[in-house]
Amino acid sequence: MRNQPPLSLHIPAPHARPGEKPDFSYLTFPEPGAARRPHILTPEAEMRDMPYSLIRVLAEDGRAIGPWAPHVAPETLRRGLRAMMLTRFFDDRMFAAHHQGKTSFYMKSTGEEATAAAPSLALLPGDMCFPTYRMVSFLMARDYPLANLVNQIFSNAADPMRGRQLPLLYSARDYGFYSLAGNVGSRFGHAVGWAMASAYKNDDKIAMAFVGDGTTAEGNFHEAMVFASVYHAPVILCVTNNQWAISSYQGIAGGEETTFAARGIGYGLPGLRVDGNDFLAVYAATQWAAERARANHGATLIEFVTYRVAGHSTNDDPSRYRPSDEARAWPLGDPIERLKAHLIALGEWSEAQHEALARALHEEVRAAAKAGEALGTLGQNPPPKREMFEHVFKTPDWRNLEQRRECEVAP
Amino acid sequence: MRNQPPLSLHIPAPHARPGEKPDFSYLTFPEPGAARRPHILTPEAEMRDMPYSLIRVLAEDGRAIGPWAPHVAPETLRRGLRAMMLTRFFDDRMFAAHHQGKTSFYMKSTGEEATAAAPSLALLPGDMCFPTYRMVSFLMARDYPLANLVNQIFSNAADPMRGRQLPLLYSARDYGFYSLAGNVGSRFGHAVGWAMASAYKNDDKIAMAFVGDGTTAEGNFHEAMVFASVYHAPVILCVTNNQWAISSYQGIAGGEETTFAARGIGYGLPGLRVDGNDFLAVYAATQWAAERARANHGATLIEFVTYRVAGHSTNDDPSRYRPSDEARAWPLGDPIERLKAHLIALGEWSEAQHEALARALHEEVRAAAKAGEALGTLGQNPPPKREMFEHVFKTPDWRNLEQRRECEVAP
Amino acid sequence: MSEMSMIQAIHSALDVMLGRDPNVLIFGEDVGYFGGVFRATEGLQAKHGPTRCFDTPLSEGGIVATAIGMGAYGLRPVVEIQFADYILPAYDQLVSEAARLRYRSGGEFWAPITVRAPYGGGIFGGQTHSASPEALFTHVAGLKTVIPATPYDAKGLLISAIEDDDPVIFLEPKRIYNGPFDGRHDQPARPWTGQEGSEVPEDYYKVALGSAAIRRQGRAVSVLAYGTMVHVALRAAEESGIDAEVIDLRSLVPLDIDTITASVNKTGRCVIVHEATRYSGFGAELSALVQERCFYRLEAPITRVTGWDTPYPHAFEWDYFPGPQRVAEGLRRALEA
Amino acid sequence: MSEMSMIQAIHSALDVMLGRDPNVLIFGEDVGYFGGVFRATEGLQAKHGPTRCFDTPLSEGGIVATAIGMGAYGLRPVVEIQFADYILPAYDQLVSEAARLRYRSGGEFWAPITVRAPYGGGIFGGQTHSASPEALFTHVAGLKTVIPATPYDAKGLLISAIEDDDPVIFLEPKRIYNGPFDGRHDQPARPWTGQEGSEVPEDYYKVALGSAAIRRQGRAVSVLAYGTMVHVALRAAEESGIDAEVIDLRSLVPLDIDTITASVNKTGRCVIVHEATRYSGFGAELSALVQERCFYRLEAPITRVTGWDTPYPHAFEWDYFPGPQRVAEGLRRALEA
Ligand SMILES: Cc1ncc(C[n+]2csc(CCOP(=O)(O)OP(=O)(O)O)c2C)c(N)n1
Ligand SMILES: Cc1ncc(C[n+]2csc(CCOP(=O)(O)OP(=O)(O)O)c2C)c(N)n1
Ligand SMILES: [Mg+2]
Ligand SMILES: [Mg+2]
Repeated sequence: MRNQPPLSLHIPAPHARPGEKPDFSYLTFPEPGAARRPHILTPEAEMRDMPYSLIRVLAEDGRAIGPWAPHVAPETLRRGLRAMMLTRFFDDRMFAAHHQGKTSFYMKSTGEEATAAAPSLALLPGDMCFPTYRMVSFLMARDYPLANLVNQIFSNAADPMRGRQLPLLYSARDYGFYSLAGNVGSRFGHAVGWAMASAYKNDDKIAMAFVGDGTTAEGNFHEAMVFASVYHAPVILCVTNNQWAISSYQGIAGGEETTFAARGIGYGLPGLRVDGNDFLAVYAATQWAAERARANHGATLIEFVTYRVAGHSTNDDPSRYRPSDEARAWPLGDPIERLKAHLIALGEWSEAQHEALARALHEEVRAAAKAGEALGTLGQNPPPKREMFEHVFKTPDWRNLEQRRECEVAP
Repeated sequence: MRNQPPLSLHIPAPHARPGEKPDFSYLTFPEPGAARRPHILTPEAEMRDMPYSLIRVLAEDGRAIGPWAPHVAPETLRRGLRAMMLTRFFDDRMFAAHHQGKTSFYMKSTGEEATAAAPSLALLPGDMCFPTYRMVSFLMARDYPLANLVNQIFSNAADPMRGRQLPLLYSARDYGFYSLAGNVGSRFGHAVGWAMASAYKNDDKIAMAFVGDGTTAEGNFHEAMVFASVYHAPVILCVTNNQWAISSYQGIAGGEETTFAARGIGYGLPGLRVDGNDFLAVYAATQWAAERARANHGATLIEFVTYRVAGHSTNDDPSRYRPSDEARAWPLGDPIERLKAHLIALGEWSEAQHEALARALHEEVRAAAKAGEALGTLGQNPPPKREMFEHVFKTPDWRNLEQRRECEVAP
Repeated sequence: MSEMSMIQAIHSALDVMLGRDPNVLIFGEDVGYFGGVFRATEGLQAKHGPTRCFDTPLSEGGIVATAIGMGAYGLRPVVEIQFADYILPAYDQLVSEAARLRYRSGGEFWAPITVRAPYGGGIFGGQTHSASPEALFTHVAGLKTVIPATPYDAKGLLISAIEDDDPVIFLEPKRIYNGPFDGRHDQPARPWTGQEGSEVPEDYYKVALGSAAIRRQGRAVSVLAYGTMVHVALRAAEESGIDAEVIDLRSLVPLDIDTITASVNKTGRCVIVHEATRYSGFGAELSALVQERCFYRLEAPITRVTGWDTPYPHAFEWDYFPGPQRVAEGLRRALEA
Repeated sequence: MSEMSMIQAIHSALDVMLGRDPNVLIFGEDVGYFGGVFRATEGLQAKHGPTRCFDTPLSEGGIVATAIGMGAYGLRPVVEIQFADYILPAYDQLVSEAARLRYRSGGEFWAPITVRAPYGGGIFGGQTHSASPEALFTHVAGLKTVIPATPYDAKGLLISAIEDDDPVIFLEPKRIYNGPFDGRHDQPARPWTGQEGSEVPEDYYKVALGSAAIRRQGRAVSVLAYGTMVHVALRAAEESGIDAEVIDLRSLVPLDIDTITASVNKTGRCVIVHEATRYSGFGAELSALVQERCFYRLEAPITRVTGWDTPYPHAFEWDYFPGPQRVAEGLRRALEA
């Protein structure tokens, strides 16, 4: 046995680095329509092939095909399209605002808009989403006021987080959008607890939570999976696999060893792998898992396969670690273009309508940004200092009061 | 959709509670010899059935059958038998010593002795085991001095841990036995790091780590699995599923949703499920995974299916939460009896030899306990106070020195 | 009223709250059918039903995360961490999530959770059954930290904690679950029966968070203590004959700063006692606060009597544990100076 | 010798140690190909090879656990936690494992690991990119905690940390990676060029752990500070015209208690400055130690100038951050009293 070569340490490396040709050969995709659709009450043991498949609905020609093609009103599809387009305009504008020093930080979701817009429309009022920082399209699909977003991003006096939170770490309870934080993954288990509470109260609400591919490596991912599995929590747990975690490709998170959807198997949970750039597939998979959850059949793990087109954040330059044309080589296309093509194929949309909508949304974003700027950008017209000492506790304690006085008189 | 019954919270419950008939119908076992044995270099994708099978070698009649039957010298088997028997005598004696106030705490491994004795003999010198607190048979199989164990259990002046550690949380570097601690699971990742270090150094040593069924729910279980998978660490990661975690049955850890071996699938790691009361099966599975690791093919997850015959610890009375005759109903038998029958079937052992060995071991334990008692039991003849202040750091800092003085003059 | 041990009082608080408020539920390792390794939840599952009090996977991070999510939904989860030593896997959840949820969400979400954990030494529990981690929580804005010293307080404070809309770390000095241990380990253990603080109403009542109790009036020196150390301090005062004023802080956050300063301004001397390691322990904050507020009345250095700066050493239990003689020595030092 | 910024000095320390000792290796999130979000490891993978400096899964607990296991094998892992805010998922590993491994195993195993983490505020990083968690480590017996304030010290201390056989938490004040920020946020940022402490040898050298540096001699009041706050304190002394003695602690554990007591015994007054929340912060320990050891020489209450007891509030960066004016105000308070 000692005659074999010595051990060596395997360090995963991506297929292409800057200067090299983008290479997505590691991804093998079944054709749209090919993945089977088990009944929602199917036992997990009969679905262990699903994590290695890929649920796709939208064909090249814009048609929705196969068993996963959902029944969605064209009006809903148009709302989804609008939300994704609005997100993209908004992201661009706010990213630019960062370069102009109007905010401290921003993150775009370019290319991933369907993974949040479709669930937003597939969930019911009262359900709760536990999002990542790349999911503003969820709020866009629910007509959350742009002013709230802008005021938080600019940390001005009208910031609904009262100046305490980073830009883009939103909270919108009434819109079914749970409070974000900068630590990745630590709300995954909250979703399970929230869903368990709904079941405990014999309510009918479900929760849906998201982490990135990178974040699956955190212990709290596992803990949430365990609790969801053991208590049959009515929750949909999602991994948005956008191929990158800052500069680390998904192989560093284990993505070359198996799929992220396959993690479900280890907990006896169904694992669906879904084309995340296919609005209809995302919608259909969400609905499948939601129905299963509402039928008291517990949790589902969904991997949305997508691509992070933008840099990680305003601090990041992805051309330092991946081919600068990698996004263009991404084989699953653009979620906006694909949904647009589908609506046109249905006869429910036209190039002219699309252009008109784009102009309107562009103007909407411009107006919201201007209004926010008028109220104040970072460092101009912040909320009153006293907000620093509120909400540490429900009622300030003597330290909060003393320190507030000390701070207010401070030079 | 809102017309269905409301949600309700599922709380798992075991098949039998005190006063009820033991019920292991939830366990389905293939016959000994039935599980297939893939080649050690088989890709994980071709082994996804293994976690749902059960590797068994020893038949009812004591013969070793099927593809997993290992080639083990009878001498090795006798060493294993001796280690298991010694463990059982030792456990009984130390448990009794606790009742006599000679130590603060003790935990028995009754029924699970094969899961540590067999790996101890299957691993090579230089390999490192990262054990749980129920694995003294690992040390017994390597002739670790009983005096060391006893002196630690009695916390006397000759305690190799110098009075600083609980009884039975041993450390025996030269015997390939890593330092135990009371927190469950937090050394699982150390094993992965240790194994990665071996690979980094182009060494040929591997690591083997254990957690209990209950402990699989900790985040650090997952983190270790992720690192082992991503870096192809030469490590064997084991779950000793003894059906109980203190008073919680394995369903509370997710054991009713799928097998613990199936957790491997989610990381692209082979998952073997093994009869933990079958010394030969444990030995064979360890060897399989060890060869795979040494061949640079990375980690394996092994679930050893066994039963915790004793209470959790000296503080526990299992008849409060499970049928008191549950141990007797356990379908996989007693590892000592089964190995004994095998050796006898081989013509390598006899009842008379067995009895003689039992007498000798009993006496060995008695003598070791007596010698330890003579040196001192808990509170009698402890190590010198200065030991309290050593090894906090490699070199004591001024606080250690000041406080040592303060303590030594203390009233 | 009836006589209760501290563990019975805690059990009673949980029982009362399960009965009063359908949003209260209890979970943790071994707390369900079995009733907890210290029996705090004995019989509660049978009485209130399996969803009101249940076992969890062995995952402290998962337990606290689940509780926070339930709290955000509107429940009032009360979770047990089996030993305070094992709270650290949940530390990130407590610090980064529970403590900040209300603040960061502009008041939209909060975590009205109670995290119970038996803590402290004196039971030969070694390094992993003896921890006193209170200072790790007091440093964190947004967490409350409560430690009772009597059965009466344990019940009243626990009910306050459960009804509190902020996250509360409720540390239970396990050495005094069954009797008021004063550090004289060579003497027979006393039960709570007949001891002060053991008369406990069977029904609902509260002891407010943030008010200390003066357990012994005195003029010579102020002793600040909590948990088991209150009893050790009382014993030290008795044995030394020093007229110490013994203050049981009861809650470290919020802290009853007025009672502390009033006492030290009166006595001019101060001894702080805790089991945790000294360096950066909660005693450091107390010392800093006292000298900031009572500087001109202090006649001697503030003295800390604490665990040593080592891990909790199994065989040296009584050398590590700050017993009445070490506390008395501290009192003498504070007086001699 | 050449001029280096602090991040360059750290980079140089890592480069030197990779070159000298084949048992040194570096890993963490984004530290490999990319070179780290603050560029501390830029080019090291290309220069030393992919197994010497590599990316890890996003799992701080896994990173530290892996490092401990490697340390037990005999390597000297140096790991990066991307922001100190994210060290908490690894907290149990650091406290229950790294800190106690040598002690509990009777010296058989130990964890010679270095955990680097950018820490502190001043960069509009909000609640999750501004943490100053040093007090969470100083309370833990068995951990060392080191914080440099200049490029020269950063390199010398980091090399000492890597060669140290105990686990070291190495907190890097990220606000001064590129220049010695003194809190005047309305003025243009200064680079390290030409500043004291920016002349750094290219090769191997060490600054011993446990020795403080007096950055400014003074007779009126002693200021205890570390990290960014050293520069703020120097500025405050200058602006206020107060003859302050500014002590840069450099390591909190081990602490240079002699330098501290000698200074306070000389000045009779003491101001402690840190960014972390005040309550149970490391300033509390410093305050307690100083009054224990210098009580009879103190002429005024020890003053703490610190972050407020709130989460780090994004929009209020300069109200929260203890700037030179607040420190100067603290100096005046210490003198007036
Ligand atoms: C606990 C924690 N560790 C590290 C970070 C720093 N960080 C922020 S985002 C990120 C990458 C996340 O990648 P992924 O989960 O794939 O999400 P994506 O950004 O691709 O949407 C990292 C490392 C963090 N925010 N929290
Ligand atoms: C982090 C942590 N949480 C809780 C405990 C308390 N505890 C000790 S053993 C145990 C049960 C472990 O069960 P399992 O993993 O199945 O191992 P077994 O005892 O069956 O061998 C528990 C809850 C602990 N030691 N550490
Ligand atoms: Mg990603
Ligand atoms: Mg078990």
